[in-house]
Amino acid sequence: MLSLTLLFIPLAASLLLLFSRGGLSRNLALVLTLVQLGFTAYAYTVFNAEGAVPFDFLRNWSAKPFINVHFSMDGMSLLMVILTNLLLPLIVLSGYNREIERPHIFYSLMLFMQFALNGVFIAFDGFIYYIFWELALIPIYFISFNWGGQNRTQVTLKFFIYTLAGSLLMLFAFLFLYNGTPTHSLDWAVLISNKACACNQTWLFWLFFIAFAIKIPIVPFHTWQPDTYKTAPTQGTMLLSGIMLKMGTYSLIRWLIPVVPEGVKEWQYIAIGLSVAGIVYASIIAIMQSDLKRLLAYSSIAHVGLISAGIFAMNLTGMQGSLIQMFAHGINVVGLFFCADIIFNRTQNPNVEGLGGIRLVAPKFATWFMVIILGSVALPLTNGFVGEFMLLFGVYEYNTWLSVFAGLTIILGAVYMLRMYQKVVLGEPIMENMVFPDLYWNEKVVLISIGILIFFFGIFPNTIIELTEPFLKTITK
Amino acid sequence: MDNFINLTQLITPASLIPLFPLLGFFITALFGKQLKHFSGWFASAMILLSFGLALHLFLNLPANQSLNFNLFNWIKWGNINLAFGFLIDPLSLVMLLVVTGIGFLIHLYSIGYMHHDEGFSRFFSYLNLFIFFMLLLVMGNSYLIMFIGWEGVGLCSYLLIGFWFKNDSYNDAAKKAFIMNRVGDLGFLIGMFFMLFYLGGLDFETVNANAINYPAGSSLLVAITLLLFVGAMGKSAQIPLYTWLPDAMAGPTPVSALIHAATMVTAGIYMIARSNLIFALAPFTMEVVMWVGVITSIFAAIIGIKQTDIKKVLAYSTVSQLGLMFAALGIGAFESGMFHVVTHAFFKALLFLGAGSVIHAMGGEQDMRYMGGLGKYIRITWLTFLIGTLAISGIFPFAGFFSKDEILAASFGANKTVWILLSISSMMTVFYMFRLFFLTFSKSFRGTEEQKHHLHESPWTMTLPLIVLAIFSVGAGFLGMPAVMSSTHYFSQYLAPVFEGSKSLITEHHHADHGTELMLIGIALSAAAISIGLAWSFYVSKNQIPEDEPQGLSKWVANKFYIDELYNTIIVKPIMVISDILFVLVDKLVVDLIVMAAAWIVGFTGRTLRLVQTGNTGFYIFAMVIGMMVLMFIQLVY
Amino acid sequence: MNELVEHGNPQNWYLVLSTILFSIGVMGVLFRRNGLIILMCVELMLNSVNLLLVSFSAYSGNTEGQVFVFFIMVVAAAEVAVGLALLVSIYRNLASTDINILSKLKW
Amino acid sequence: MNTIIYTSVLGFFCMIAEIFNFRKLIVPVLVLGLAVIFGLNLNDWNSNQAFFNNMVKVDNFSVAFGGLAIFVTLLVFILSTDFYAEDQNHLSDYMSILTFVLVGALMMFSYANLTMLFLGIETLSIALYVMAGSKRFDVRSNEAGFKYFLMGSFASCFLLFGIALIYGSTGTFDIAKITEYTIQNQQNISPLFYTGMVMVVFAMLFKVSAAPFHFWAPDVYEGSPALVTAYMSTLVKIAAFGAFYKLMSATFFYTSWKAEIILNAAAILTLAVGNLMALAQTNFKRLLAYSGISHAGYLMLIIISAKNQPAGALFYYSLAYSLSTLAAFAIAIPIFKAAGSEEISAFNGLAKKKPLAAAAMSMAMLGLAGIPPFAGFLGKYYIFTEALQSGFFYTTLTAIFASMIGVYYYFKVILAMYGKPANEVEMGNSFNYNLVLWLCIALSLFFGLYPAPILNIF
Repeated sequence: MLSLTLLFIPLAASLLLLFSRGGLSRNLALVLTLVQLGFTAYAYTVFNAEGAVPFDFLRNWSAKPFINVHFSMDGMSLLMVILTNLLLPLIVLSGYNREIERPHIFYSLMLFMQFALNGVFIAFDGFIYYIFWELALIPIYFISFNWGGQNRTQVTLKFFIYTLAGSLLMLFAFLFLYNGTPTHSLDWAVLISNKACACNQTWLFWLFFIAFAIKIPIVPFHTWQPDTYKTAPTQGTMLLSGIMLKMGTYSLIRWLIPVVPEGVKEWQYIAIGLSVAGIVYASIIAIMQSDLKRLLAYSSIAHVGLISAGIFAMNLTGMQGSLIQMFAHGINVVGLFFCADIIFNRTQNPNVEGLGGIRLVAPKFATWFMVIILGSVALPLTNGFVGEFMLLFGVYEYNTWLSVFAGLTIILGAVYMLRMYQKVVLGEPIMENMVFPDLYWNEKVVLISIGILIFFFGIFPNTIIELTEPFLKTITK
Repeated sequence: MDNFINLTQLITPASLIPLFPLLGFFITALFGKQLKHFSGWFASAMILLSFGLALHLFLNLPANQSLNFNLFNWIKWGNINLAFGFLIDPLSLVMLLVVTGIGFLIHLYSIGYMHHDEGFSRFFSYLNLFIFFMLLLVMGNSYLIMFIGWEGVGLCSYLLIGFWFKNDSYNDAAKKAFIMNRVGDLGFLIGMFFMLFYLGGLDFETVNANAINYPAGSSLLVAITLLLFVGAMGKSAQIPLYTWLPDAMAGPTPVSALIHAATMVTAGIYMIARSNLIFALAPFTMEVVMWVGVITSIFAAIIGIKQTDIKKVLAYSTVSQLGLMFAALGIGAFESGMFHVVTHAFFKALLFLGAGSVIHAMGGEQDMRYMGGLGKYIRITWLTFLIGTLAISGIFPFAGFFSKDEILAASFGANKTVWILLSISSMMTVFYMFRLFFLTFSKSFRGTEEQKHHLHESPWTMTLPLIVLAIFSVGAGFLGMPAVMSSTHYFSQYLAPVFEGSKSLITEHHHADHGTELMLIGIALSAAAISIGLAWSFYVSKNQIPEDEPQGLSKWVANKFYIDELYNTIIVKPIMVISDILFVLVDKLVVDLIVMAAAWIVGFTGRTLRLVQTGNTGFYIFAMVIGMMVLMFIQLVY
Repeated sequence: MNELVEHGNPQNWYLVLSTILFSIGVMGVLFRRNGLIILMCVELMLNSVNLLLVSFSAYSGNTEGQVFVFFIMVVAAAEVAVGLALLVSIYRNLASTDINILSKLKW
Repeated sequence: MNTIIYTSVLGFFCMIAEIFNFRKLIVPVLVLGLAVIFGLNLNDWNSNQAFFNNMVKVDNFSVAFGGLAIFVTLLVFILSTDFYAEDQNHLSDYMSILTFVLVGALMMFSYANLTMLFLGIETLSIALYVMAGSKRFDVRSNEAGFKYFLMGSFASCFLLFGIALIYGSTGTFDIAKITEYTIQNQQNISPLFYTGMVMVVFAMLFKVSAAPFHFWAPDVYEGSPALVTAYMSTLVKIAAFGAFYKLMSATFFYTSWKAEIILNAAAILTLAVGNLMALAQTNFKRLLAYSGISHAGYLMLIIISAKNQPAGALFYYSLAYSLSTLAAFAIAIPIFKAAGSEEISAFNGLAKKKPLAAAAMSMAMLGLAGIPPFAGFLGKYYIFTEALQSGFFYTTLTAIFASMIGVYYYFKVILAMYGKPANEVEMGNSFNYNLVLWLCIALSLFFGLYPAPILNIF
């Protein structure tokens, strides 16, 4: 029942918010996400004490087609749930001094998104998982579409249809699996114990892979992403980049690799090759980007490319690293987009080239921005380092040269991040009459929390590893 | 490890050493505004505390023993455990003392130097952070902890070079430093992967224990050591990754003294000395290290001759000296390399601080062409600077003499060509250092009246460190006197346990007999004397002043052989162009176009297909009949 | 065709005849453009079916087919009534019974 | 059986009501009457009776689909009060004819004899021809009616010819006996039988608007009065598929004829045509017509896997589809009236004026697009599992791709509501429309989340 509570709180919160108005909505949203965070913390203690058993929920939903509602939680699920519920209050808080039209709907959609994301991470039946996967798409679409910037109609539609196309392929893969299991079940445990025959695994691999590759996104399935990140309102971008793309990487580990092991092994080299190529490709593009949010979007592609490369290395190191990095990237990218939002909000200038001199007027902001950038360029003792170290080592275990190539990310990452930081924050102001008040209280709270998280998980990554290792060991055997 | 009671008692003070600077960083960063100028004193005190603890360790750690302990498990997965731990042994103790000692002096100096800067507290917080990372670097008991410090000092270097962030060229220099270091770091990182994969761990103990199972010269060890050396090249500014260091002089002068002369840039030498065993097992790498060192040493010295910026000269001199140290390491004279690290730390810090004092007096002017005759106005600076110059020139009995002589002697035993090249490099060093000295302090003042009026000696916080460093620049050399002069080489003796493993692997050839040694000393000293004479004749007798626009070869030299421009053309520009091409042509045009084309084709089919629906009933019925006939055909014929 | 007939089952003659009638009806619907004539062609098709049913019924000695014919006749009558009514209203609005002018709804 | 009779009685009542000036009573009586009939219908659950010499057979299939048909009709009738508010003079005609459509549909669900199938189809069709052309002074309505009539009667002729040929080769109209015949003579079935089967299938494909026999649907849907379009796209589609399914599951797969190929080809073509042609539509009714064709394509997947007896999937999908479509019409009809246009642009900026209506419309569109948690998604899922289990890999894959395309045109409506600047259209609130709307949305959500009672109905 604990899993149901995890789902119930945000869902109820989302409905409740529909009946609130104005300033009340955001306060209510903050309180409710904090309640969910508190409950997640409680779940964490329960999990530590009693393991997954109290979270298991299994009921039959329909006999034909045979569908079970199965929620459960292992360390990896819990990690992602923690990430989701940890970031949500920060994301809500980050919008506190922004003018948001119809806030009650905005926050309601956001909490609905939280509900769906939690569902994705704790669903242990393919069908239920798929439902939540799709559910997560709808609120974010409306958030981006209704509160987005220019070109939102085309951009968000492309995003929606592109990702939905991927999901439908995944649906087909699930149908395929449903047919393939003698008991006609999509339960996770059944699927991993009942290996599909090798002839079908190629099909299954590609269906799943494309679905996840679009969501993650792995180059060349990424073209929806930069525009969407740019267009969506920042809170939406945070949700997208911080949590939603983790759905893809999470699913690689949860569904693709254990369910279709033969297929993955057969096509591993393409998957990992695309991922690694994507790292360098996106990093190089990011160097010359003049749009701040688009630059961050490409940097995000590079980072998740490394994550997926680590996953497809199919060894404990890579997967463990990917989980750490998912968590770290979730935190860092939210911070980065928030900084971009702070800048855009004050200057109305999305262009890297036209900014500068912010440090003069807003030293606190500049400092925290720097801290987040450090996390993002994987400086040791920040959360980004541990993940990247293990990921690169995981790739190294797969192939030495590939890891060297992937390792270019630490150079290129520094290049585009520092270039951006220099143009935006340092130097003399280029814009005339730039009014740039330093951080407001809510911004301070968000950025400092993120900063603390960055260092905490950089110094104590074992908290994550201890949580997830038992599960990863079972699938890397 | 032996676990004497007294050893475990040392764990706490050892762990505290890096914590003080960290505390200092937090306090000065968070409460800088409130502390105002007190933050400088506070930060210095923190370093002094660390220094005291380091001294405590130095005095209490029994000889031939080391203290190796883990604080907590940092990253632990599968059967790999990367612990966060420290190793205190003679090598790290030497570095600890140098870092905290010189670090403290430079903090003190900065209180005076940065007094009027609006970023006073910020400066000290960065400095403290730097010391923290530097301590991690030298104290770490594994390559990973060393790497933390390694990257951390890179960050501080970035922050401090770009300290005056309003100036974009400073920011460029800072960025360049960070990125070039990152290139080296990638090598380091991959090297660590090799070790982790093949040698079963990253802590020095495990690595060394497993490395000796491999035959000398095995490709694995060569690969590892080469990769580590790539890291060292970045951090210690060796060819081809040296161009960041001269640019790094954009930072405040104490930073140049501390980071870009005394401590951080020697991290590469420290790292190789630390890994002496695996390097000794890879002779090929040793050759590479040696030649890179030699070439860098000469190359940088040549460039140094034509520089006019006082700090740039010192910067190239640092690159050159680092090359010298690498050459020593490459020969296998690890102690000599380390010895030079220590003496170099003293006199180079001294020189930089002296230069800082000069710049302070000149009100920010750094170009030597507008100085001259300063000796009269700033006596302490003049004197200490002279001591530094003599020390770097290797004049007996200054510190540089002993360490440099040791390296030259070693190279003479190992490879005569190397010895000749290094000697030439030393000669050039002497020449440009005295060129610097004469241009700055001798003859008459060439600056503006305003500057002349402003000339004054620095406050005591600045001169005191100069004096202390000058004393060490004179005295430090006696720790390691050549065999001709003393039977005990204290320094080598102290470090001997560290290099025990590699000693047997390196062919012993640098202990030349006393006669040869005396001859070498003589050659070196007379070469130095000739250089001094040359410099005297050019810049004092003939009173030459470097022209603004040199011609011919000297134009190439003055422009640093256009290496920066070369890098710019073959690396930076192409990447920018590729970036644009990838974005505009590949991403937008090809990849996105495929997606959009798929959508467009679907849409186009839809738009075209709907025209079939003509609205004409006759056509509809006709189509139905055709469809019917197809069905019939399938059923009856197909 | 010959094969069918030569097997000696006279029923096949009826089959052929009603197929021909049906085809004529189909051709009429296909090629005529006047609404009324198309209606008549549809009637022709229906009646060919009637003929076929009656013949099958007679030869198999089963009356179901003949009953069915009554149903068809009833339905055909209803259909014609509706069709004519629609045609009348079209003629009122457009003053034509040519079905080619009915192309407002397309694409 | 009772259901058919009582419904016919209701129809007659409507006709007579006009004479006795009971006009005000018509709709209330119809609604109440249908509600009662709905209950009576459910009473026949598990009764399995045959009537009139096995002409009509009441089994669970007919009860379930009959119930669905009655329910859909009920909702349409609730909408009709407002729709015909200005046309009271012909109310009794319209209502009685619409009731007879339901009678035809009920016959199509419960036939056990090809005669009854024919009569059912004709009862339904002839009534619809009239309703399609019921706006007598609107040329488009006339055109729709006449086109529908022409093509419908043409297809009926083929149906009849096919039935005649089947009768000729088997000597009976009784479905059970035909099945028996095919099982007994598996090796030497007369070619006449096959020819007849193809003709019947052709007629059925026409009725369900499967490509390439779909041409009537867009024109007729667009030209007919909106309420009739709603009725056509829900009840008529269900009826046609119910009858088609019954026919296929009963007879066709016991013989070696090539139904699989034919129907697969038709399914793939229908999916492609329906979805692709919908992309460029600007008229909402026409869009829904193509959407109806594409849904016919999905439902064709059930027909091709009929040997697995997936009646549950058919029922669930029909229900889901009807609910979403009716919800869409319940919003669209008042907007059409207010805007005087049936283009998608009539919805422009609806979100600003009526956020609730826009949200409901979005849900309807998401339901049609088959996005969870609406019933449309589970319906699709069920259908796809059935089709895959029957081994139709590529057909299912086509259906998956078709769903991708489908999302785009359903989103056009959503984009118009949320993305475009508001138009001038002023629309009032109508209790009846809102009732139907929210009932449909609620049920769609309810059955999407709690499908067990419906899924396992058979």
